[in-house]
Amino acid sequence: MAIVHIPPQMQELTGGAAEVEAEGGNLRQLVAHLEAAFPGFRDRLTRGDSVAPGLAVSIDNVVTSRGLLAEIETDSVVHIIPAISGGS
Amino acid sequence: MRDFEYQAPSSIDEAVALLAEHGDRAKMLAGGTDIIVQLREGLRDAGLVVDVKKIPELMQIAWRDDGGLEFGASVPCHVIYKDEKIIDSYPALTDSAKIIGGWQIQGRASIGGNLCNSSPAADSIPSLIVEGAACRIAGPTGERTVPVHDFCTGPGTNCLTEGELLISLVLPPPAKSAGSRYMRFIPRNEMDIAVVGAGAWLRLDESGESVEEARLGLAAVAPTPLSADEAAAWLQGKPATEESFSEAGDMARKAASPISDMRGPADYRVHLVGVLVKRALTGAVGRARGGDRNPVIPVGINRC
Amino acid sequence: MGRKIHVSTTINGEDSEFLCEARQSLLEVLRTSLSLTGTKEGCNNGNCGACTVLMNGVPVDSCLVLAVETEGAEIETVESIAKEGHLHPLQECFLEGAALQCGICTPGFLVSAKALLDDNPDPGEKEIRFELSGNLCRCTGYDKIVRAVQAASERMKEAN
Amino acid sequence: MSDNFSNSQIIKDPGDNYKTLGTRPVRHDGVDKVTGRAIYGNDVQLQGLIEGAILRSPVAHARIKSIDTSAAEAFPGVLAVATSADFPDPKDKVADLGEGPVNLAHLSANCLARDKVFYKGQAIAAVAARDVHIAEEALSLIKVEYELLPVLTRVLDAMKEGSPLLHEDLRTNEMGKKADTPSNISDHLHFEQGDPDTAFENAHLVVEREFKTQTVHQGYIEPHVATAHWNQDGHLTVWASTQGAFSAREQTAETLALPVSKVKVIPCEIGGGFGGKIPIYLEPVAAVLSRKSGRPVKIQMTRDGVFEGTGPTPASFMRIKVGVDEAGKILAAEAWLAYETGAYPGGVIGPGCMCVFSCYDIENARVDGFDVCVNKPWTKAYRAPGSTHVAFAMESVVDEIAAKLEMDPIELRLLNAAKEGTKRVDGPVYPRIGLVETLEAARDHDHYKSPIEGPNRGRGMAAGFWFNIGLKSSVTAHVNNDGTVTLLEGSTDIGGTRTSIAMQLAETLGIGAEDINPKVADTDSVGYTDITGGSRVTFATGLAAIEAGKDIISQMKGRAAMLWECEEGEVGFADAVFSQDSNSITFAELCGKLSSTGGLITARASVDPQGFTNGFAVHICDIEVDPETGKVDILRYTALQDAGKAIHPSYVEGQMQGGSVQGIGWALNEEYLFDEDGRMLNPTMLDYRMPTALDVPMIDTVIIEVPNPSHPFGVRGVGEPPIVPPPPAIANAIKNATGVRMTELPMSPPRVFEAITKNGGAPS
Repeated sequence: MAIVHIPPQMQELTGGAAEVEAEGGNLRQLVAHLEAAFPGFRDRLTRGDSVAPGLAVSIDNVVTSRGLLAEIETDSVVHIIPAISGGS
Repeated sequence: MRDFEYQAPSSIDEAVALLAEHGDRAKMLAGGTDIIVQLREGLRDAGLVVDVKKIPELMQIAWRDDGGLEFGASVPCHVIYKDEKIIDSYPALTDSAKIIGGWQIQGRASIGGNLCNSSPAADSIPSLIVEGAACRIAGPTGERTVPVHDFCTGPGTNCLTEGELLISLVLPPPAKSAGSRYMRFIPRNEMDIAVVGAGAWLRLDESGESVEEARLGLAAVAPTPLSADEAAAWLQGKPATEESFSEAGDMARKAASPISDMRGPADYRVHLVGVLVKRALTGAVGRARGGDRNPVIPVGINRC
Repeated sequence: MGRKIHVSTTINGEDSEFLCEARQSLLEVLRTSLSLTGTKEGCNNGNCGACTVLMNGVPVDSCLVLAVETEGAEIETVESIAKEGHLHPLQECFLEGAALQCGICTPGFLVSAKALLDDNPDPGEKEIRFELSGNLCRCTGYDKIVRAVQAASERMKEAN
Repeated sequence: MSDNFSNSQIIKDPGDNYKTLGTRPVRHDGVDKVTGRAIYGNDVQLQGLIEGAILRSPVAHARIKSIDTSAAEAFPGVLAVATSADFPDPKDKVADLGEGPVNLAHLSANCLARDKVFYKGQAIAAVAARDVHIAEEALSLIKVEYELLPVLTRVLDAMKEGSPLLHEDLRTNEMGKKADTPSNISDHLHFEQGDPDTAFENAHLVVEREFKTQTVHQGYIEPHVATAHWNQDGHLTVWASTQGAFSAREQTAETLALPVSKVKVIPCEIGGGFGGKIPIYLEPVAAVLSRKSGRPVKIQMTRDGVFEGTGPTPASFMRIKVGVDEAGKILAAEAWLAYETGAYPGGVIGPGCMCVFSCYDIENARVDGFDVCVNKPWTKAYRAPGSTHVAFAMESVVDEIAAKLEMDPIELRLLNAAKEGTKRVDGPVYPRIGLVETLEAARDHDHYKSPIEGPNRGRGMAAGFWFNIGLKSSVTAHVNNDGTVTLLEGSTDIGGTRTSIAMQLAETLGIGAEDINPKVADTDSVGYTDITGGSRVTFATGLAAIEAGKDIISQMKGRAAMLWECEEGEVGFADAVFSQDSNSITFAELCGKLSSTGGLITARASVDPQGFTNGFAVHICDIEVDPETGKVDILRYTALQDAGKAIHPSYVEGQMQGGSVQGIGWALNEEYLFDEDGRMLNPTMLDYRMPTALDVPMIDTVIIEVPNPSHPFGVRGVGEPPIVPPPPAIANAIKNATGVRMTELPMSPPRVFEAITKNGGAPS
């Protein structure tokens, strides 16, 4: 089971839990699993078939650009964070 | 910017005639570093631009029989500050000429143009005031002479009437054991408009220890650059020391009536008057005692 | 539409004639009428030095010169700094010293620096910084530009 | 050579034995840039080219009741006039356009206002004419009727209950959840870990301070410029000065509701960006003017247009609270951050929240961040967007704690420094990073060890952080029969990246950098490549070049196998020589045999690296304060950074020096000054005071090569971290020089003098 860290502003969805376990070979399956456990989760995290604008997902401390197709290992650690804008 | 006619008269009479004919639709062009910006930004409007740089008198530098200097209103700053004799005779003037904009501005901008633009913050005007300069003005009714401290009448306005033209600036012969210095305060070290500017000129007695005569000029603290006569008069006979200079600075503050704007709050400007007058006097006395008269690179503490 | 004025001048050593309106700046005419686009526009206001050219040997902001004023004048632009296919020591040192990043301010710096070294072959760091203060650079922090000018001055002294 | 041209020290990684990497070749585009031949956006000349100009709002907040362009259209020499009516209705679509999600309605209205203006200087209409003077005269004939609305210019005012609203429909976004009632607060972020409240109670010392910063601009010297030609066949070509040709293509296509295939963006040389040339402003306007006039149209912004009409970086209000134990270990930290996003939502509060504590290992932390709409330009990225603000606040508080504990500020930071395994307040855990090494290098540096003497002088130091994003990059490489390689890359080159990318291909192939001929290609000529930003180009586009190099090697092994009638697998490659048993042939020699063995070779690579690393900068500065004027003089400055492998050290140093001086400008004098009606008072390079050469000393650099594990050569992004430490480093130096703690940027002479005076400081 992958460990998903829930940011405080989303913990209302998980009944206050800051960390939940979920299954899925990729992010889409993981979200489906979370949606089943915590209705409303998909609407918050995704828009259509991609991660919602302004949000980003870090899998094992690497921010993915693969959206919902990003692969997830059984022991992966997943964080939901804000998207970063560029510069330089 | 709106288009305009361009004329480059080759004589004073021709220029005066053009200016008289077109009135305030005519704008004079010397170095152009103010007027072109103002036309482009729509701050001024011109039907005719009169380029006065083809008039010989406005481009000349001439030493007079009395040892004084007369230089044309359109002589660019870099010519002024590259002239060893002018540096030696009127160091406050060359201080100013060396810091008006960057080199590219100094290659075009003239002291006369800086005066005619009549900005309260003009860097050359306090120096012209303390060097005792007078303006030679030509007009439809002939020539007249006006002391620089009476030239400006308000922000961007001066005593030139319709058809009149500034020909040259006349400086008295340099006095023995005298020195002068111009300093301005700006947040950067270059390319900036004076928050406060201060020019100081003084002459020492034989002992070289006390002030026989002094003149002080200020910029950016009133609607026009001004001469701080009370403080200057007070210095007469005083020992040429830091104490006297800082007291003179305090007195000079009374002459200041600045506004608060984006370049600095009024009370800060009043404070700076004291600081700069003290520092300018200190620089002037150093030169009166034979110190280096070359323009100082305005960087580091006490350099501005 | 403004009236066109005929101007004869010398640009980079060659006689040059053009027609311009009185309101057109030297910068605009160099870039549009004469296709000398090496001279850059940064502020069109005399505050950045990107448009620096030599007018009768003196550096000026070409955005603050009316083209009509150049009648009979000699103008030199960045395009004239390299001679007979050889880079000027300043150009070499700017390249070797990585004294440019985006490069938009570089023509102005090169023209000002050339005027400086022609005027004073051995300037100190303070003089270089002072005389180049009319040229803004936002990329380099000036360090490598000042060093490139110092290195060029060394090279030119060795050559002479 | 480097000795003549920099005072730089490089602390190498032990495993480093590269041939080309770490050398300092002359950049490939260099000669064109010192002779004036390089073609920048405004240098584009086309048959029939006409010029455009933009009408900007004279007021900061108003409803547009009507726009009458008839007089302008009738003006002799005018060929077209455009308003937002010429744009398709953007709806409320949100698209990811290179710098994160952008609401197309906002993007479109920021190019030409629709219904309302939200800031002074917002574009309202445009004219194309025979020349720019005619276009500008025609602008003055356009009549616009405004219904004035209340103006909000301060972030805290705009956050107040019942404050007037900029956008009636704007509801605060709380990580995906929208609030029920409208507000000027577009986003609220909240991070928390551990138990800050209890930890503060147990703290030996707690310091809490408030800080303010003002709006500042990227200040690139080249104004925005765009040229567009809308061909009769429906294809749109745009010559752009942009940090991302593909991003500009997408933004332009979306704004005009065109398929991307109909839009070709040709990236010109770009005169500086620093984040400000990621968004588009002129491209779609020039496009509609071209469509209406049938002519190619060029628009260049005026300088005041650049200041008032493009995206600066936000003003901010920040509160920071840090608690430590007796030894100086940080037990708890709390941040409350409010950034002005300007006219529209979508500012840089996200990275602000992620960067505020990013230099430290803090178990108990809480961060609240707010992005707030005000009647100022729509803020955009500026070098390490959002990070400099919070570093000014946090590094000032950390410095104050060190002083109170009588600890050396570097030792205090070393005690608390983030390292591999540190969990960030926003969640993720750091991979291998180099903050500790950089702090140690600073501590051991001659500058830090040398005494600082004299009245009113002080030394300060501070650390700074920025991410290093990956994103997508593509290159195409053509092998020539003379042993050289032509490299087409999609990344626009702002500061010498052509060369740093070419050097990585050269290293891969074992040949010299001069044997690579790198070119920045247009959107029809190379694969998709994301923006030049996020300190990503040398990292990600470099990866693409390495991949293409590997492909070239394997294809050429095949050709060698043909020559030697052996299996491809038997062919080895090292130091630019292919070999098998007794056979060997150099890379160049084999290139000469390519056409006779199946033709010349092309290789290409498109990468989307998932690696995500971080850069840290530590700066030391000595200053002197003039106590009578409040003016600060920088005496000595040293910038240290964990740059990963420095591909071309001169350009790494250049990034560090340039970023430092931008940070010095931000610290000392740069700020937008507004009147009560939201009008900018200083939209010129005279009064917006960027440092001149005379305002700064030489910037010494130390590059610490802590390799990035997610890049084969260990490259890290270096562009952004250097702008972050200067404001706090200088504030800390001012404190040590005068005893005064500055809490507002810029630390301009009047502010510093006022603070000194309040402190009973210098005699006046």
